[in-house]
Amino acid sequence: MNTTVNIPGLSLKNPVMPASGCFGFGKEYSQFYDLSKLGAIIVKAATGETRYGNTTPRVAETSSGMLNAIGLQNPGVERIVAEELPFLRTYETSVIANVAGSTVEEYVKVANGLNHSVDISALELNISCPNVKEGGVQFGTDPELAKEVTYKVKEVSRYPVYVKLSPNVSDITTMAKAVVDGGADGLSMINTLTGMQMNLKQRKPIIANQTGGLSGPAIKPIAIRMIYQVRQMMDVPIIGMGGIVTSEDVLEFLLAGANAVAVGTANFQNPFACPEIIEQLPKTLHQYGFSSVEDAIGKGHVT
Amino acid sequence: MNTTVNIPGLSLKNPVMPASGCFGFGKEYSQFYDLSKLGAIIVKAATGETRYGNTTPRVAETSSGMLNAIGLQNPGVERIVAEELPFLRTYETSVIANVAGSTVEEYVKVANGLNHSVDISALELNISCPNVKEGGVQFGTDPELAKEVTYKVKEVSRYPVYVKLSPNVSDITTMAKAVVDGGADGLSMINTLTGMQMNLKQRKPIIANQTGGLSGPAIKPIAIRMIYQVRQMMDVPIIGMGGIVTSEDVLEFLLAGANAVAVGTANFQNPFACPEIIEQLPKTLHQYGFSSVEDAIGKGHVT
Amino acid sequence: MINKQLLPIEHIREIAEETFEVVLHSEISAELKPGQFVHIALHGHMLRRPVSVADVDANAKTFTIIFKIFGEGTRALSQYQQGDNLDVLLPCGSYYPVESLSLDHALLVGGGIGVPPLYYLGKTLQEKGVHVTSVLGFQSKSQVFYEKQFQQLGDTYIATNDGSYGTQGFVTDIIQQLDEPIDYYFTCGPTPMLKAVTNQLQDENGYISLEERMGCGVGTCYACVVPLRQNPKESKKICKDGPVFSANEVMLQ
Amino acid sequence: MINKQLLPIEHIREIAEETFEVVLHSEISAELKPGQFVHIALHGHMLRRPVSVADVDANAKTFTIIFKIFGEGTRALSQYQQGDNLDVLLPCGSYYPVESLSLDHALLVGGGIGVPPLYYLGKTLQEKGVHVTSVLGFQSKSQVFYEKQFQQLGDTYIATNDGSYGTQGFVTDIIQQLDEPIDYYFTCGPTPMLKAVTNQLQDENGYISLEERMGCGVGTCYACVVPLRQNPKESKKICKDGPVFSANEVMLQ
Ligand SMILES: Cc1cc2nc3c(=O)[nH]c(=O)nc-3n(C[C@H](O)[C@H](O)[C@H](O)COP(=O)(O)OP(=O)(O)OC[C@H]3O[C@@H](n4cnc5c(N)ncnc54)[C@H](O)[C@@H]3O)c2cc1C
Ligand SMILES: Cc1cc2nc3c(=O)[nH]c(=O)nc-3n(C[C@H](O)[C@H](O)[C@H](O)COP(=O)(O)OP(=O)(O)OC[C@H]3O[C@@H](n4cnc5c(N)ncnc54)[C@H](O)[C@@H]3O)c2cc1C
Ligand SMILES: Cc1cc2nc3c(=O)[nH]c(=O)nc-3n(C[C@H](O)[C@H](O)[C@H](O)COP(=O)(O)O)c2cc1C
Ligand SMILES: Cc1cc2nc3c(=O)[nH]c(=O)nc-3n(C[C@H](O)[C@H](O)[C@H](O)COP(=O)(O)O)c2cc1C
Ligand code: FES
Ligand code: FES
Repeated sequence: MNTTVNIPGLSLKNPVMPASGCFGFGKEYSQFYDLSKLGAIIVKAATGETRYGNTTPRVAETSSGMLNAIGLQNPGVERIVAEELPFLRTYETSVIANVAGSTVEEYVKVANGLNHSVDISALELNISCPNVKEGGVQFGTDPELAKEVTYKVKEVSRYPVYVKLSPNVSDITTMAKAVVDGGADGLSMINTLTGMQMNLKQRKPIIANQTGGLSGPAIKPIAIRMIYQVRQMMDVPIIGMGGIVTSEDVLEFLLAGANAVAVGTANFQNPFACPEIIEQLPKTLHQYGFSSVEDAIGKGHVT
Repeated sequence: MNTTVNIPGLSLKNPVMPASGCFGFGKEYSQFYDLSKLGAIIVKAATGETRYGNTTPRVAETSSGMLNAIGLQNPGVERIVAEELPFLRTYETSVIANVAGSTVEEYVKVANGLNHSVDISALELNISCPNVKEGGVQFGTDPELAKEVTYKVKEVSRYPVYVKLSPNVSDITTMAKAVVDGGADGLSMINTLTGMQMNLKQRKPIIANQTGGLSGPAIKPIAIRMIYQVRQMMDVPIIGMGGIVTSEDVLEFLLAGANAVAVGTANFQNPFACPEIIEQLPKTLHQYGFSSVEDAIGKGHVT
Repeated sequence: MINKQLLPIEHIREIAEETFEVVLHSEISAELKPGQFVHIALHGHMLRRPVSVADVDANAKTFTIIFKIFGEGTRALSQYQQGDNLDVLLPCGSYYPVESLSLDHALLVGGGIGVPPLYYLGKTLQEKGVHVTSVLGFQSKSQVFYEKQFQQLGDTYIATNDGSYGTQGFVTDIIQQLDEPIDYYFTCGPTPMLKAVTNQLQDENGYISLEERMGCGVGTCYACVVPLRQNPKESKKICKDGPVFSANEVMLQ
Repeated sequence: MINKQLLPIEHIREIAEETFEVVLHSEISAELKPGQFVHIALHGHMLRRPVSVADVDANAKTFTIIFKIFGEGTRALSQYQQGDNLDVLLPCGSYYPVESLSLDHALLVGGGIGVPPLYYLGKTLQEKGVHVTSVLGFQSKSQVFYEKQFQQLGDTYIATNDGSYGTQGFVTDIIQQLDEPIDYYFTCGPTPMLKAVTNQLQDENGYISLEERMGCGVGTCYACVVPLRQNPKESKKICKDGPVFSANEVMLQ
């Protein structure tokens, strides 16, 4: 079974990669399995400077999902390039860097910083992280801003840029169109939906930041819908994510129009989520009558 | 334990009511229990004329949720007033009529039609049903249109109007503000999130309408967040809904700022969902240190 | 009146490939009529699963369901064990109007998971003295179940798609070769089969039983509608007005 | 190295009000060190639950956890039975550096569900010949557990909030009255207790064990951070760098 996928900057042996923020920079999960099994790895967000992130509690459990408000804690792009990314060199897999910021300038700074790394193959532009007070979310819901930040990052980056869309919008196709107009090489969708959970005993939101991003199987139908809608409108490469747990879920994303997929929350439940999905995928594709991954992409569209 | 709640047009003995579309016009569930136990009943949507609705399959199951695309099937406002609503007269509970339409004129027509009914106490203006091709969803995502339809319905209706908001928007507070400006007596939130599920065998969306509305516990964190945000901004009466299954869920909605709540999908899993929640609620309130329902409303807000 | 009951599993066993027979104990088993279904809640699943009544033992106050593993829910159900309780709504839906029909010879036509309700129907007809002929279709030999039980009711013909058992082909191939006149036919199975059968037997009186994805299962949510043949703008609910309809009442899609 | 194992429950019993002791069999039980935790997956729950190692039997290749019902997950866990398997990540986190410390007298201070890890610590210390004094706090009599076991390790004092057993009040009330000098204290329990204890014993060397809501439990997600006392802009991860920290390393919030 041919499971390879080729999208800008990425020649993937299989379409499955851990999602940003759910795999750190790979070290911890490398004790469970050989990271070379992975199609690619999307590492934790990088910002211009070190960020401490939000106060705790930062996570909560919901029905078939979880909320998180980590707040982009990371050591900053410079240290990430110098201290974190080289570790992944030894693995035969592609690395995608996740770029975050509060201002267009910060995004550009991070993209510039990442130009110094030889360990990555593409950028994922996180314009949708809902957990940063200053600005973070506007980029993800305002098409003009989204287009601008995409354009500015494309201008400086030597890597293909996948823009990660926020699902917290009325019309995902407008956002998709805007960032493609801005020069995005591909899309990554979806990020988390903004949610909240109450602590009944303490009479306040569980998450210290009050709101958090909802991820996990709960949001899969929203991810599938949005990918379907965007794929219906245009032929841009899409890395799909949101609630993937099994190889059947991966096939569902492929049918909806994703070219590759990322697995986030499922890693927490099962550290072997990615390699297990990768192992199952050929069987699943075969079972449903597909001869390769490419063969399944977009095949769920009613014409 | 005092569980009464007073909001425009509704003096409720308890804050729990079945949600629109999940309880028909009450007949079927009346075989399970005495409907007089309910705080109120929100009946199925009424449109200007008979609607057949979408082709089947109309529902799908998701992780901790379901998708539906019924498509507003209903016998039309006239027959609802004449044939369906009188049945509920014998029960000591308030009835809220759900108003839907494809044009402002149709909403007004339905509201006018409902003026002829003596069996209802309030309207719920469904500007958010995502399953009707023509127009349905625009009202729910465009603040100007939402304000206009609210205003026009308020102009003709002799009943208080609760406007039911769609969660498929970037900023729920803008929508809330618009409809309150339009004269809404209260809000009802949230309706379903637009989602999709693939049929892997048939290589097409399970729901014939392709997309459907996501409901159930999966969406509760989004409902809680939106109610919290709106309550933070203004003091409008809110009927909260989205994933309620237990009396703890009800308390969570109250803390977030809902004055009353509706239970939808849970009725399908357990026909006794509403009376069981109503029975548990006083114990739950007591357990968490509240002396009445009113006492808990909005108490989850961090000041 | 529909009840919600917690019913102990008296017995569960695999009777064919991924096909399970479950006997449940309920005080109201005797009220269940042929063609009706029960609506089963499963831990971790939002929606209940509709499954037909396959048999009733009024004395023992038990009834039987037979299901095939189709997806996650039926897979979960197959892992329940004797003594476990199932949360069930019952009885649900309409039934074959056995009492009000006068007939001498009935033809039962079932396909796959459409076979179970026909067994209870056949038994009831037999008790009324009706002569029963059964034509049952399965995908292949490993899927065949209840052949012996149907043989107790009368002539029984099996078709398998792959020819690994009985006649190779479809139930319609067998029906074509039956020459005894029938008064009524009763059919349940996948929609393509129902279409073929109702077409083939369009000159006969018959009843069909339909399947559709359900929300409530009790008639409130309009998930399970089927358009009327006479007027496709009007519809019936499969969970409440059905699953049994007279053969010409509704449009098969 | 952290492993993911499916571990059979050898034994589960309620040892105090809503408090359960579970013995699990694992080939690597002997690798578990005092202070470490295991991360348990539960059906129908997205996130694993961290629970401390309360005891290890290296010969039998078993270890013990003790947990109190707090919410849905621990309630579900309490319903598991002997023979059921638990999906567990182990060993997780840091441990009390028993091997590298030289000490004669250790004070263990535990509150509620902070008590379990101290038992395994106490046993390990005792085996090293350390003199152990234990001060344990519970809400009320019905919640007290493992008193006898701790008594085997040395002097054991119990405080209950409501005075229904032992001393009425907090562990700090008891500590105040202890007059023997200690070399190290080890404390685990709710944050207010940790604050009070570390304050009271600020002139002593000590180790604390922290709790926080976790995502991954293995150090990737940054859910469980705690700021450093010296530089609150820097942080440690409780799941990986902790749960055990030296008393002055991190800021208690
Ligand atoms: C009136 C009626 C009687 C039935 N009697 C039997 C029977 O006796 N034996 C038997 O094996 N099966 C029977 N079925 C079909 C059975 O309900 C489905 O196989 C079952 O619901 C599939 O559930 P799942 O979780 O395994 O599949 P999934 O695909 O995981 O289910 C997802 C959702 O789709 C629904 N769904 C999927 N397929 C069907 C279907 N064919 N009909 C209705 N809902 C479906 C499920 O109920 C669930 O809500 C009957 C269906 C109906 C409507
Ligand atoms: C390192 C460590 C060791 C622990 N050791 C023990 C022990 O030995 N015995 C014991 O009874 N408890 C222990 N706890 C606490 C235990 O993890 C929680 O009581 C448990 O997670 C609550 O889960 P729940 O599903 O019952 O509650 P819910 O409130 O339903 O849980 C919802 C979510 O919040 C998390 N959560 C809630 N409370 C806590 C908490 N106090 N700490 C961490 N996560 C929490 C849950 O893990 C889950 O993700 C320990 C916690 C940590 C961090
Ligand atoms: C704990 C956590 C941290 C995350 N951090 C990031 C991040 O730093 N950058 C980013 O683009 N997305 C981040 N995400 C979003 C995920 O990459 C992913 O888009 C989302 O969780 C949906 O996928 P899932 O349902 O498989 O988790 C994070 C998600 C979680 C749960
Ligand atoms: C099958 C179904 C039909 C619905 N029909 C309507 C409707 O006619 N009008 C309306 O305003 N909302 C309708 N809804 C939305 C519900 O009233 C409710 O807002 C939503 O389902 C969230 O609540 P829940 O998670 O408790 O189901 C429907 C929901 C379902 C599941
Ligand atoms: S399933 Fe709800 S009306 Fe039939
Ligand atoms: S729980 Fe993920 S870093 Fe600690």
